[in-house]
This record gives sequence, structure tokens and C-alpha cells, in this order.
Amino acid sequence: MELKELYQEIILDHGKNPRNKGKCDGYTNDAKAHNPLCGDKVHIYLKLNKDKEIEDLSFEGEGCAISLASASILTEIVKGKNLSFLKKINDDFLNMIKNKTKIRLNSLTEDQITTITSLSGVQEFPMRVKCATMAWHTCLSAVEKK
Amino acid sequence: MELKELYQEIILDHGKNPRNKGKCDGYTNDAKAHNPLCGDKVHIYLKLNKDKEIEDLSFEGEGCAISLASASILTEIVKGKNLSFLKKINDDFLNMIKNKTKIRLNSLTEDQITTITSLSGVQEFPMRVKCATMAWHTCLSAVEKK
Amino acid sequence: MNIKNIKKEFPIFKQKINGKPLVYLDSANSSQKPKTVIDKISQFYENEFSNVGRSVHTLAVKAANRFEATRDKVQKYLNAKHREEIIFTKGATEAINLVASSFGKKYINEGDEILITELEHHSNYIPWHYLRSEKGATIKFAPVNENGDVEIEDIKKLITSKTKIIAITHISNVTGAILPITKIVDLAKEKNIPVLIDGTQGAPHSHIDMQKIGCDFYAISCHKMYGPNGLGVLYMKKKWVDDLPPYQGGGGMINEVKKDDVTFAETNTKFEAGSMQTAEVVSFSESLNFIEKLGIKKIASHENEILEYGLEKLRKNNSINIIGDPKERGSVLCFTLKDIHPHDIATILDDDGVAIRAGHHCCQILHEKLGLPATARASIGVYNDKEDIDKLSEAIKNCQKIFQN
Amino acid sequence: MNIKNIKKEFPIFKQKINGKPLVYLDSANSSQKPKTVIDKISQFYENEFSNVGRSVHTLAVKAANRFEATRDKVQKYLNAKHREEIIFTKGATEAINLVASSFGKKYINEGDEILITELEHHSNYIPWHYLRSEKGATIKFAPVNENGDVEIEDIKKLITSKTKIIAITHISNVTGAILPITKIVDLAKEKNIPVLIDGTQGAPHSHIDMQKIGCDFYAISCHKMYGPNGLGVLYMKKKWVDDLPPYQGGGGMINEVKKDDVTFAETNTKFEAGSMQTAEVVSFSESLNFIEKLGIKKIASHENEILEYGLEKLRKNNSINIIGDPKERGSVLCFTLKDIHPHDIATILDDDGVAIRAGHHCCQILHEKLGLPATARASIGVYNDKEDIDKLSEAIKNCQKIFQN
Ligand SMILES: Cc1ncc(COP(=O)(O)O)c(C=O)c1O
Ligand SMILES: Cc1ncc(COP(=O)(O)O)c(C=O)c1O
Repeated sequence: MELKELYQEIILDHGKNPRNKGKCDGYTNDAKAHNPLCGDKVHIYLKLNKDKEIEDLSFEGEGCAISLASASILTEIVKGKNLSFLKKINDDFLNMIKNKTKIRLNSLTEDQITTITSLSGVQEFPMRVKCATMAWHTCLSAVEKK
Repeated sequence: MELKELYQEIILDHGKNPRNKGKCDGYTNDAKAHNPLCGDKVHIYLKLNKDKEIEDLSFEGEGCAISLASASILTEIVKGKNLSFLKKINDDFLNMIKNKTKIRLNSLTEDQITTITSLSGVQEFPMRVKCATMAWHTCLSAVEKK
Repeated sequence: MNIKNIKKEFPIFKQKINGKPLVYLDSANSSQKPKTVIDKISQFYENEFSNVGRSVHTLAVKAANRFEATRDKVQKYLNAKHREEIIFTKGATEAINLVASSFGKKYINEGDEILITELEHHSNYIPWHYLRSEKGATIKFAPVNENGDVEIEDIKKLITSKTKIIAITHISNVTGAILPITKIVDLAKEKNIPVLIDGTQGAPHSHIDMQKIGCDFYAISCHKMYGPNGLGVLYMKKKWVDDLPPYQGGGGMINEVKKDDVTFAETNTKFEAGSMQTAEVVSFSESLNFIEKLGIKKIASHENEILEYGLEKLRKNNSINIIGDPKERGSVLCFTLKDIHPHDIATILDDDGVAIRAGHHCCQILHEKLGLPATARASIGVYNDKEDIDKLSEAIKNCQKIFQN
Repeated sequence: MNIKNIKKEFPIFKQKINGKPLVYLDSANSSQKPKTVIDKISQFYENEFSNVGRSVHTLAVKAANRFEATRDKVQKYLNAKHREEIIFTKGATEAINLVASSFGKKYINEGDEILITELEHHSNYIPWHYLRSEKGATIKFAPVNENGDVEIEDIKKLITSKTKIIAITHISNVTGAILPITKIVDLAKEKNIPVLIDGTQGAPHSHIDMQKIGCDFYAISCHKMYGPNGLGVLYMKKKWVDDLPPYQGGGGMINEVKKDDVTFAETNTKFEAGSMQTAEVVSFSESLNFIEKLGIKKIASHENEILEYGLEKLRKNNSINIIGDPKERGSVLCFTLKDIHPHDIATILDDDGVAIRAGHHCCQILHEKLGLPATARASIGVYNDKEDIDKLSEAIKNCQKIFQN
């Protein structure tokens, strides 16, 4: 049943208890986004060190379970990784949502792959795709800003 | 056949050889009208004396056979009459076009009634009604202007 | 026709949504269309189509007659004094833009005030915002109270000698509040201030009589009145039809066009530039036929019964927070659900065939005031029945179940 | 599908006009619609109707997908680079008003020049006239020559350092002249002047490729392209989509709305305020299907054959004066008849089932130049054949007979 695909337990959990919520200390980059159609908002904060590693990563946001879960999952997976990882996983993620491909990045644990793949149910709900992708686009623009 | 009703010989004759065309000498009143949809134009000139008699009456205009014939017939019938006659025949005429009534004014000759009634064929051609009535409306506004 | 089985008149209800019968509770967004309206569009295109007002051949005459006959019908329906007071637009949005632009051009200057309310749909705010930016005018917002109503006293307080126009909604598309428009118009008349009423939600659900309301402008979207999309009606009092400058420029609205100057048609046509939505206008007369056959008062009281039933039912669910408690409510029921975002509600309800809307409903200012970025909205049309409400209520419970896991 | 018996695809030809088969020669005014287009409208209303872009339920998603799929289809058809370059409007008239208003607001100031031609339809003059009156700009008219053409040399001469925009028709709806738009765009590009093309008559009759033409704006009326009425397309180059301020204000075109300020959507949606003509947009994709199945080049060459046949036939009648003799002519044939006014011609031809148009065709400036208050116009669509021309020619003779009596 498609609806169950969309509202999987992992998503409901991340939606209810989003990880890394708030403004992380000493953030170096940030970016905001907003979906005027539905009012969803997200603000990504990230602390980049000289080695292009994402030392810290957090978000503030208002929105549906999908958008909160997506932001939460993003931060959980990307925190501590470097920029090149962020770009790759971002590509992979957006590809999964758009083209129904699988997550290919091999530096992920199986658990992480399950978590991130839980968002793929959104494919069948075109009006909700933006909920799932907004945080990811925003994270990228936070990085590209500076 | 309706078309024959519209393009009766009287109308074709008045259309080709309109009576009282031009600007009459010493006119006291005039009024212009113009149908922006089709470009028809009419300009009525009339010379009113102290006794409220229409001593002279003429028109300038551009337009279809119906509009020229209508103006021509108007001038022919009204010239020399007084204002009260003009108003009555105007009412009668517009009533005929709008409500398919007969011309009732009893001071008209049978010939005049035939002539004026020749315009009644326009009833079946709603887009052409304005062609037939424009001169009459304009004549009235020329009189009411002063 | 009988309201009890009126769904039969609407082809849309034949289909299943996700295998379930369609429960359409999104009529405030757009209503569904009865078969007579849909058929009229195809019949017109198949047998009588021509552009209106431009040619004299038979098809053009037929089309023009039907088009103008609809104008007459709308005039009667609204009890407008003159047929020239009925202007066809693309929708309520264009109708309000037209007034703001034409009235604004002539009458709004720097420092002038435009009085609206916190309830307004963006369509009745942004066009005035344009005047604010361009002319340096000010917009004042009459507050919405805790119940979702706007009080006439609060409007009174905001009127000053600089108030040039009052623009208010008839029925809020969020709180459902029916505004005391007749009283507001009376108040404005005393001060000689024209009033525009955004009747987008009012017209489908109430008997509207321009002589009784007395407003200067009344904007309608036909697609919310069981009519075609892409069509609106602007009622404009004759004095303004004669007085205001035209809006868009193009064919059909001119008097004389020269290289150095242009003069415009004197009456309503000056506001109707370009080829019109002839098929939509013609078919809208069937929407009015539909409404008249049932009777707008019967429709309103039927809708009210369903609405009351819905309020009662939803109030029994402790997790539901119903938005607003206005003195009089018109066929709109906005709510939120504890810990579940409105978008999730809408998606999950849809799985049960229940179509509602979630979001800010083009009322960001109101939602900011409510402290809610979004709400869920069930809105009632003539075709809804108590069973629809039961299904809504069940679907909400399913939604809660999913989130409780 | 075969052009030879294409009339079968158009339900309108089933009926009789005054007992005679319909000879429809008024396509430049509005074209008739194939059954596929008409059926799409009813199917959509019956099975899928919902407002677009506002709700997340199944019907709304279907409607939004179809709506945006049509945008993609139009993008491809016009060979536009980006889907955001396609803006849906009420018609070509609204499209041009939109550009004049948005571009004018930002870029036209006192003393600036707008360059148009003497051939323009009122829709491509009045919107610029508004800027002239409001901003104190100047309008320059490139002259039409004896043949009904506009020469590129004459346009060149009129360009000055103050020329801010050039707005020209693709095909004249009176002389039928096909303007050298690509050359004009090239010329304008050298001087960095944006070009708007009124493609109302161009789009139905020629292969149009935005990359080849290179213009900044191209306006289309769908109802002249075998599509629904009440719908237009404005192609707007991305740089302008990003740069120009919005047009009408309302739902769907905003970013953030606050009491003291409003920000707008960044892309094409900022120009699409309020509920859209969803059924029309959706059905327009069937019009493009229709055109693509036949092939626009085949349509054009078929129409050209009929047109040439018509010119030849009518030239044999000494009383007929054909308006214009342009280098290239597109499916329009205007004429006058010795001593018979065009309105009388149109009424009399209609009696024979022949539908043409008479008047100034919304080109008063051109008619003033021609020294004719009105002309009669036969215009060709894909469904016309040589027999239609024969009937036109016969009907003209009947008309002459009536007046010779
Ligand atoms: C050359 C030209 N431009 C503009 C228009 C206006 O198109 P519409 O009335 O569909 O907006 C027309 C159609 O009448 C036309 O022929
Ligand atoms: C109160 C109100 N005003 C205006 C509008 C705008 O109507 P439309 O989008 O049909 O122009 C709506 C509909 O969304 C509305 O509910």
C-alpha cells in the first residue's frame, strides 16, 4: 500500500523526534528555504572546517512529517562527513526521488541506506516531492554560498 | 426570403442615391455618431427655426447600405416637420425595429409609411440593427444638444 | 432535481479515488460541475462557436446573442440595475485587479488609505499592495477577533478622511465568517466611501442582491459556483462603469483609434478587451440555471445542515482544533490535528478518497495571526451529505492511527 | 488524419447555415475546434477536474500534472529553452498587456520610444498607448507600404538611442503580410532592444521556433490555433521572467505575504495570478496534438494552396479590389467590392452559408491609411478547400446581383 510506503515508521519517528534540531554553535554557513504553496520552511546551519569537513550540521524548520524527517535524516547522515560526500549523497538522493534509482554511495552503512531509502515512497506523491527535497537543496546552497 | 426583406429596392435606392447628403446651409444643430465595432459614421445637420420647425436637415456619413438608406429616409421624412413630429416618428421607428410594431403616426402618407417600413427587415439581423438606428438616435441628440 | 441525490448530476462522482468513492470537500477551492454545464460547453463548441461581437455571420450572431443573454441572466441573478454593470473577467482575481488598477489610477494618491481586513485572500490584498508601492498609499487592516470574525466597530475605528475605498471579503475562506457586509456598506455610504466586496466565497453560498447589499463592486469566480473555470464576474455600479478608465487595452474596447490618441468605449465593453471566453460565459448560464432550479436558499440551508453536522462530529474528537467560531459560518471548516501537519492529513485523507485542502489558503496574514503556518480545510458544496462528513471523520481517525504507531 | 477530409474532425461542419453547408472563412477571427479538443474539455471536467497547484488530493494532482504537462508540450512546440518561459494568459491581448505593463513599469520612462508598425492590431497598440499616456513615452509607427508590407529599412530608420522596445505583428490580420521578424530581431539585437512579436496570426499558420526567431516575447491566442477560447500563451525569454515585476496580484504568485510587504514567486508563476483556466490549458494539448499530427508545414502549404487559388479566382472578378500584395501572404484575404459596403457583403454572403468578417478588424490606423473605413475579410484555416473558395466567389456574385437590381 503506497501510503504505508510514504509514512514508514522511520519517517514518522524522524518527523516526531527530529535529530539535530536548532542552531548549531559556531556555524559558518547557513541557508533558508520556503515553499510558498504550503508554507513549509527550513533553515540549515552548518559548521565547515578548513579541511572542508562538516563538523556540525543542524536545522530549524516548520512543516509536515516528510519535510521534517527529510531534514533530520539529512543531518544525521551528513554530519561529520566532508563536502565531497555531501555532494555525492545529495545527487544520489535527488536521483532516487526523481528517477527511482537506488542509493549507490558505498561509504554508507546498510542502516543508513535503509533510513535514506525510506524517503523514496514520496515518488508516488508528486505534490509531496518538494517536502522531501527542500532540505537537501537548501543544504547545498548553504555550502555554495561562501 | 429574409435577405430580400432587408435589401429591398427602396433601401438599395436610398443607399445608392442618398437624399439630403452634405452639410445644409445655416444649420443650427448637429450631432455625430460612430459605431466603433464596424466603423460606420454619421453626422446630422439641422436648421431649426423659432417655431421649432426643422427647416432643413441633412447628413454626412459613411457606412453600409442600411445605414445610408436609414439616414436618407430619415431626412426625407422629417425635413420640414416640427420637433414634436420628429420625436413621435423617432419613437415609432425605434419601436418598429425593436418590438416589431407598425408605424402608427397618422400624419404620414402611405408612400412614406412604405418607405420607412422598408427598414423593418433589419429585425431579423440583430447585428445590423445599429446600422438602421444610428442616424435616428443621432438626429434626436442633435436636437437635444441645444 | 432534488438535493438528496444531486450527486448524480455531477459526472465526477462516478469515479473512484484510490478504489473508494470520491468525498469531495474542496469546493471552496473550486466546485465540481454538473453535467448540464459541461455539456453546454461541448454543444456550444460543436454547433455554435464563433468569436463574439466581431462578425455579422450567423454563427457570430448566435454566439453574441447567447453571450449577451448570459449577461442579462447574471444581471437578473444579482439584481443589478443595469446590464452594463456586469463585466466578464478571467476570475475574481482579475476582477479585483481591474478595480484596484482602474479606481486606483484615478482616485488613489499618496497618503490615501485603503481599508481591508486581516481575513483577506491574497487576491484582495496584493492588488492594493501594488497601489501602496506605486502611489504611496497606505493599507489598513481591520483586525480579525478570536472567533474569526471582523467586527463592524473595528472597521468604523479605522475609517478616516483619507479612506478612499473599503475592500472586504463576503465570507472568509478560512474561518468561514460571514461578514456584516450590508452594515459595512451602510457605514461607508455615510462617509461616501466606495466598497468592494470579494464575493468569491459569498456568491456560491448565499442569496446576493446588489440592491440590498448596495456595494459598488462585487467580485465572483464562476468556477466556485458550479461553473466553468477561467471566468469571473465583476459587478460594478453604473456610476463607476461610466467614470473609471479602462483596464487592459485591445480589441473591442475602443471608440476611435488614431496614431496620436485613443478614445474608449463608453460602457462595460471598455473593461472587456480582446476575445472573450465565449464558451465559458455561455455555459455559465447553465450554472445559474442549476442554482436557480434548486434555489440558492435551499442550497445554503442544505450546506448549513451538513456544516453543522460536521462541526458537531469533529468537535467530539478531542485532538481536533476547529479554527474560528464566527457568529455566522459559511460552508468552510478549517481545522488542525494535534501533532499532525495539515499536509500529512490531506495526503492520508486522500488515500480514503476524501479530498480536502491543506495550506495557508492564500491567507498568510491570517495564518500568521493564528500562529499556524497551515491548516486543513474541509469545505462544503451542494453535493455533500452527512455520509461525506462521516467518512471525513473516519479518515481523520485513520490518520491519527498512522501517526500513533 | 488527412487534410483532404479534415472537415470531418470538426463537428461544426455538420450543421447547415440558412439551409446551406457552412463555408467558414473567418479563422483569423477564431478557428473552429476539432472534436478531440472539445471532448478533452468535457472529459477533464467529468473525470479529473480540480483547481491546479493548490491542493494535494488525487484530483488536484492529476489536474496539476496535466496542466504542467501542457506547459512542457508548449515549450517543446515553440522550442523554448525553459519551461518557465511559457506563461498562460487569457489570450494574446492579455499577453501583450502583461508585457507592456511589467516591462513598462521597470523600463519605460519619459521620452522613451516604443516602436510599432501601422499594421498593428489594437491589442498591440493600446497597451503601449497606456504607457505613452502614463509615462510620457512616444510611439513610433513603422509605415506600411503600398503592398501592405513593412520594410525592414523603414524600421531601421526609426530606431534611435531612445527605442526601448519593438513590438510587431508576425502576420498582419488585414494585408496578410508575413513580416521579416527574424531579420527585425537580428537588427534589434545589435542595438540591444528587446522585441515582442504579436504571433496571434503567425502561430496558427507557420512553424515557429523561439531559438530561430530569437525574440524576447511572443504572444499567442489559443482559440485561433484550433484550441479553446479564453486562453493565451506568452513566451517570455528567461532573462525577462527572472527580471520583470509581476502583473496581476493574487493567489499562487507570491513568495511571502506580510502586512507591510509582499515578495513574489521567482519564476513564471509570478505572472499567473489566481485560479487558472485549467480545462482550457489541458485541452490545448489536444490542439497541439492535432497540429502535430498533420504537421504545421503541411497545414501551411495546404492553406497557401487554397489562398493562392482564392487570390486567382477573386482577381478574375473586376469589381473586386484585393487589399495588399505582400511579398509573402499568410492565409488572410481582405477585399472590397465596388459600391457595396463590406457589412452588406458579409450579411449577404452569410445567406449563402459563407462566413466572413467585415469591419476594420481592430486595425483602425491601417484602415485610415488605406482610406477605407472597412474591408471584407476571408481567412483560411486547415479545413478550407477549393470548393469553399468557389462558393465564396459565387456568393460574391450573388451579392453583386442584389445590388445591381
Ligand atoms: C494580429 C492580432 N493580434 C492580436 C489579436 C488579439 O487576440 P485576442 O483577441 O485573442 O486576444 C488578434 C485577434 O483578433 C490579431 O489578429
Ligand atoms: C475569498 C477568496 N477571494 C478570492 C479568491 C480568488 O479567486 P480566483 O482564484 O478564482 O480568482 C478566492 C479563491 O481562491 C477566495 O477564496
